[in-house]
Amino acid sequence: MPEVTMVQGLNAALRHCLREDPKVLVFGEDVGKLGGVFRVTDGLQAEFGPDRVFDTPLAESAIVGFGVGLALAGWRPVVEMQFDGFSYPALDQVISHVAKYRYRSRGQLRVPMVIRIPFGGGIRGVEHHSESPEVYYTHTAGLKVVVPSTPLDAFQLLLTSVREPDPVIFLEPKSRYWAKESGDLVPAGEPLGVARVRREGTHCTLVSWGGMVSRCLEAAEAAAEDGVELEVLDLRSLVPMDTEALLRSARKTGRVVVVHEAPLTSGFGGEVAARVMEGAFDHLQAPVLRVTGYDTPYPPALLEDHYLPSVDRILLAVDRVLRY
Amino acid sequence: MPEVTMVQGLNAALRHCLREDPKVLVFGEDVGKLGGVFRVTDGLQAEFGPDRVFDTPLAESAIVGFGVGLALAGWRPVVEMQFDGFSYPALDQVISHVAKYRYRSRGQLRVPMVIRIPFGGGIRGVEHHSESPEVYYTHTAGLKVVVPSTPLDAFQLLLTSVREPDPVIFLEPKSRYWAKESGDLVPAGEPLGVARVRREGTHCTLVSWGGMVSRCLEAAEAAAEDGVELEVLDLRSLVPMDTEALLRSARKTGRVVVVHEAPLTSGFGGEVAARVMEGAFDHLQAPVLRVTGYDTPYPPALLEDHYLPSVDRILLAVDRVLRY
Amino acid sequence: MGQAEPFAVLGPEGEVLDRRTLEGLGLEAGQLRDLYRFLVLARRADAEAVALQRQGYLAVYGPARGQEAAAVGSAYALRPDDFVFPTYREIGAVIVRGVDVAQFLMYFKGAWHGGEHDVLKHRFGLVTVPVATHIPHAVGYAVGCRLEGRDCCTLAYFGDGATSKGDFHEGLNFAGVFRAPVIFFCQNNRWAISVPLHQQTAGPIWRRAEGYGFPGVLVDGNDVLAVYAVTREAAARARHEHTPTLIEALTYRMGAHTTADDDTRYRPAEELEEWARRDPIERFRRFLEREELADPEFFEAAAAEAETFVAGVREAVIGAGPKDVTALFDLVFENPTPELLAQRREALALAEEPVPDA
Amino acid sequence: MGQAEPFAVLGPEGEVLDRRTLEGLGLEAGQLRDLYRFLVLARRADAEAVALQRQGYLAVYGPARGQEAAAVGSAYALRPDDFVFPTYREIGAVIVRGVDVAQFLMYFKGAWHGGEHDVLKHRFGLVTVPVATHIPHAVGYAVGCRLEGRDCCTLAYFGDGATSKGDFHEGLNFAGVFRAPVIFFCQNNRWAISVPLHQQTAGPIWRRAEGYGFPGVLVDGNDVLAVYAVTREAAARARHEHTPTLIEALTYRMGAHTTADDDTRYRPAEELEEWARRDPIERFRRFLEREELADPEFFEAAAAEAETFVAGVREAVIGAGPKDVTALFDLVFENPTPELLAQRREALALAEEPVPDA
Ligand SMILES: Cc1ncc(C[n+]2csc(CCOP(=O)(O)OP(=O)(O)O)c2C)c(N)n1
Ligand SMILES: Cc1ncc(C[n+]2csc(CCOP(=O)(O)OP(=O)(O)O)c2C)c(N)n1
Ligand SMILES: [Mg+2]
Ligand SMILES: [Mg+2]
Repeated sequence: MPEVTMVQGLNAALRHCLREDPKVLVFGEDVGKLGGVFRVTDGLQAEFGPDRVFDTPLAESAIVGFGVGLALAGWRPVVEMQFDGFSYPALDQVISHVAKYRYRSRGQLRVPMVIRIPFGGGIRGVEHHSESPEVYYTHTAGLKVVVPSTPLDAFQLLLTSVREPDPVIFLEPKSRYWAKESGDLVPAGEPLGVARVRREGTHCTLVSWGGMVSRCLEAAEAAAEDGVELEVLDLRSLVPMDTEALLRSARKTGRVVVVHEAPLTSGFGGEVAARVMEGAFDHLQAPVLRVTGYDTPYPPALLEDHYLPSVDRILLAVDRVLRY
Repeated sequence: MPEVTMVQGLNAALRHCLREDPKVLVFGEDVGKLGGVFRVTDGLQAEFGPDRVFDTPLAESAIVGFGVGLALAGWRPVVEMQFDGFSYPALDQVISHVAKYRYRSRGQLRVPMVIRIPFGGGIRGVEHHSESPEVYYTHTAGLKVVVPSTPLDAFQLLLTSVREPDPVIFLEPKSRYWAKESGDLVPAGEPLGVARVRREGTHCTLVSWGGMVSRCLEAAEAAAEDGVELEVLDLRSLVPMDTEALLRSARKTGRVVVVHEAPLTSGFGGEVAARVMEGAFDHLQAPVLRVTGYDTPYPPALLEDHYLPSVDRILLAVDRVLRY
Repeated sequence: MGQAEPFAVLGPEGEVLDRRTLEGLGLEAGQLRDLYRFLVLARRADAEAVALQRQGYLAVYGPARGQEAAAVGSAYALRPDDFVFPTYREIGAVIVRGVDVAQFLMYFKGAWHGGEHDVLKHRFGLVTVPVATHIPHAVGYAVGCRLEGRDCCTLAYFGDGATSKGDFHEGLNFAGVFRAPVIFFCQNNRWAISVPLHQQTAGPIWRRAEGYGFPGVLVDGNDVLAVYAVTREAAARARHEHTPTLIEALTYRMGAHTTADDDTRYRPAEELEEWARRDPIERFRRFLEREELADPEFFEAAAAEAETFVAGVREAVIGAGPKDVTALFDLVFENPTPELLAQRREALALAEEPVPDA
Repeated sequence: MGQAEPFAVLGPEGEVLDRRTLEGLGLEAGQLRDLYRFLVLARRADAEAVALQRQGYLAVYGPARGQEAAAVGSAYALRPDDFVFPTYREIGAVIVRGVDVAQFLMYFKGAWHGGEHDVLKHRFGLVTVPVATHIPHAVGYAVGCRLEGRDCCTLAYFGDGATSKGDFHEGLNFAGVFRAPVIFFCQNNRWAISVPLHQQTAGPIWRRAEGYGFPGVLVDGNDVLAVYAVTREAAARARHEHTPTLIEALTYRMGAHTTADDDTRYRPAEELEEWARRDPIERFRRFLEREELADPEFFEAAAAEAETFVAGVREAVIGAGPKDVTALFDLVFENPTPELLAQRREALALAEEPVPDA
């Protein structure tokens, strides 16, 4: 089986969507001739022409707002925010319009738009290039929020997201852009809202998404050497969230640690913890713990290893819940 | 003792700050001659002149960005976002600059700015006038987030917020703007991050802030008739949060229900639930439940009573934790 | 590129300034009378909305009195297959587009966001309140139509205050770059709530178009024929040349910002008096009289028609109730999430209503 | 309001176009030679930064080659008590302001956000990457100075791409309304990463100033004297009349967008060749030679000075290490929250460092 990177998986998904649906448009800053700063849109303008794949002026609010207008006119915009840290100027359009249009028009109008955002740290990025903004979106009712962690998932989930009739925020973990996976890029009709157990275990569940899933797997690997079997659950989509799978694992292991890059306070880990408590309280042997970025701005690259959840920090939390 | 409304309390605080510190500036849309659409800045321009209290063009991003510049030049801007729903255009400036400036400049520069935002529903507002955006701020490291629930608290906490050397998001619950309280508007040096028990109880703790505190008190009143004693904790500031007070109450009652207007998913209730679990797990007799707005856009005024946590919904949750 | 004096067809007394311009409009007598009817309907419906608010049937309303010519003249220049993105102060355009006024007013009743009118039938968008946010939508919509090879155009209304917003600028710049068949119609009514024009901006609004590479036009917004003329030209440019136009229509907000506003706190009475003398309907009425295009019976009939019209609006507004609680949940997503479905069940149980299928 | 041809003092071969203009600048021979020294230092330091990145000592760097005259000429026109808000591509201004270059480069090393230079001493702000967001800051800062009665001005640098952003527009509009003593200095280097100017905007940038009620100026950005001249005028207008100015300096980005960019994917080689012939330093050198303001020894000395200079920069950049882990926590708030203090304890325990007091 061929090996693909996440960038290739995403590129293949976009190509597939542009082919299967003439209404799909891909645009954003530098996505045309350059093929995107991460090359996710590489070759698409050459294949589909500048009417369907094009560069925009440097203005994120208008990129999304223009996309809303195109969607209202029957198109399916797939737009790129160049980096997490530059997605914020579009928040007003996302919160006030993308998320609300179907509702406020009583279903007369739809905005089946995908907003792709390379996100997260761990790539030695300079300031504003390593942010984890998922909560701004998960808390905005009316949006779906999808976060793949592997190349094949990136392919399948982006495909589904573009086909989805509702707006989707699609968060691409930059630290996994060049990770490889073996498999064929064949559309499988993967639904949103299905978590995946990446590793089975019995002592404690690690819950994560995006770039931190592989970190959890590393931690599980390390723990296994000490005879501790960690289950690793990859949420894959935060809205909808596969609460059933989460609770199944929590009930099985009785111990849960959530891991994410974003700051602790009001991070999505709080939502996970609350749902575990609501649905599996009687099975919990210990409180759900959160291993996350600290409540500080994302630090300079030279210090990011102190900020991002490390294998050590994860194992420390596991240790705490196991000894509880 | 005189009775004051929250609007009067806020107005008095601003007046006090403008008097005590010549560096304080108050600006935003319609805050000058009109005195603000809620009259919070009534009479300030007349007293302090148009150099210190002034209207701006209609542009929230620039209001905050201009404020950042003034702060860097040594001023203390207190800016108003006219409504919750119109605070989103400023999110980029808030997230990328207000929250980060001290950090990124290694303390060379500070942005001791207060951003006042009338927030929340229950006033039969039309669309975009009833939003509860607190999580966008609590999750943004580098900000403090303050939410008074009574007129005297509004006075004291706004005073502290303006004096604070760090940036503060000050959320004013519109539904309590005209609520009255007896007391003197005398500066008391109230610190941030101190919760207050609004009613003592033993069976279960209701945790809330802003407009929902009075709803919780109503619920407690109703429960008391059935012999159920609810403790009502008003957080008053979400960042910093008075985790000690929260845990104290949780340990005492063993049962916690969090109540807020914002949507459930990723609402601040998740943070409260997670902290209670982390700090008082062994005392919990039941899972922490959340009674919140639904995961929908804020509804039209005629339906808002179905959306906002009602006394019935709160009591239902209390019932569930008591019977657990 | 337009002129520093606003373009006008009629003088202050309704006199024809330049007969060739008038004739160039190609409007027949019946159409001219229709314009008058629309102006009167707009004013009367506006007054009725204010009354309905005072009587508690609407939560709030933003009166458009004084601005009728700007809204009516511009909307009248469009084709049915053109698309309009409104704000909240264009009841004249609502009427010209044939939108059900009571349904439009459902926004102000708090019955449903954006109004309850049929957006696609009338090609008249939702009430948009976050100022200027719909400007990029109009640009995207216009480009969407162009990509489909349709020759329709898109018009966005907004106020003078909106020109201060980033979305105004970003939208206009996109329009220039993507050759959007779009008309940016600014109703400069000299106030944004309590902020007067000179505190809103230090420069001329219409002149900004040049910086985006397309024409800007200054027009007397209280002259319905002038507004019609410049909008029709802009529409032709949009359709045939894919060239956007920025129109600045000088008009005046005669009412308060909304029924919740007290404009006496900030607005000099003299200014109101001055603009009362420039009433757009009065001016157009004089024109019709001078030109003998309408007789007293016509004017009476127009007034009577307006009364009948608003009686229907009134009844429909008063009669309208809230939507079903299910709407809260069923309109969010096309594919609802399990989380939301669970919340729906909980809410409906509380509302003690039978739970219909989602 | 300026002119359609960019203002220039020197011709392409360094010839003086108009001697009166040159004399009007009031620059003495020593100052003219200083300008040359700064140009050379800027270019050499820029090349060194690229080399440091290639060798792994910087994470990334955005080369300013070709744009030296724009940055140096403008910065040279300011007073020490003026304040500069940079982006990331103004190493020429960094040098003129006396900012420690190695400390400035700490942004690109990922050592600390914004750079580690002394902001207040040099009145040179932090590296700002979110495009155009610093423009409203500059306006607020300028008004802050005006309110204090100081006669200093504030200058914000930004690129052609930045003019598409809402913050550019909102900032300029505020500047007009609040009479900010500010200079908006646009380095139009014809590219925003891979997006060429004509896809960025369909209109002339400098002309937009009129729409905000203040002057706009188009200047040859590769003519250091012309840039100096227009900036000095703008500074005087800011100081004495509280009038903002928008300067559009036409220049060209000779390097890739950053060291991470591959400009061969999108940029025609001919364009590069064409602009190589318009090199700003070469042009100014010819001027000095023609006018006999400098001899070969001077040019050699300037080159040697630059070598010594960058050797110091190089050493400092390579030697610089990360900040202490405590910085992660101690720089967030002046009054840290209990939550953060708890996290600090946890992190320091993990880092196995002794925990100093917060
Ligand atoms: C982004 C945003 N900020 C603030 C408001 C509150 N607000 C509603 S209308 C208005 C003034 C709008 O002025 P203008 O654009 O001139 O339109 P007009 O009301 O005069 O028709 C303001 C500030 C809003 N709706 N949206
Ligand atoms: C708001 C924002 N969006 C996107 C980016 C990514 N980005 C960095 S520089 C750049 C191009 C800037 O072009 P221009 O303003 O012309 O400045 P130049 O780089 O040419 O000096 C882009 C798109 C950013 N930094 N900020
Ligand atoms: Mg107006
Ligand atoms: Mg550029």
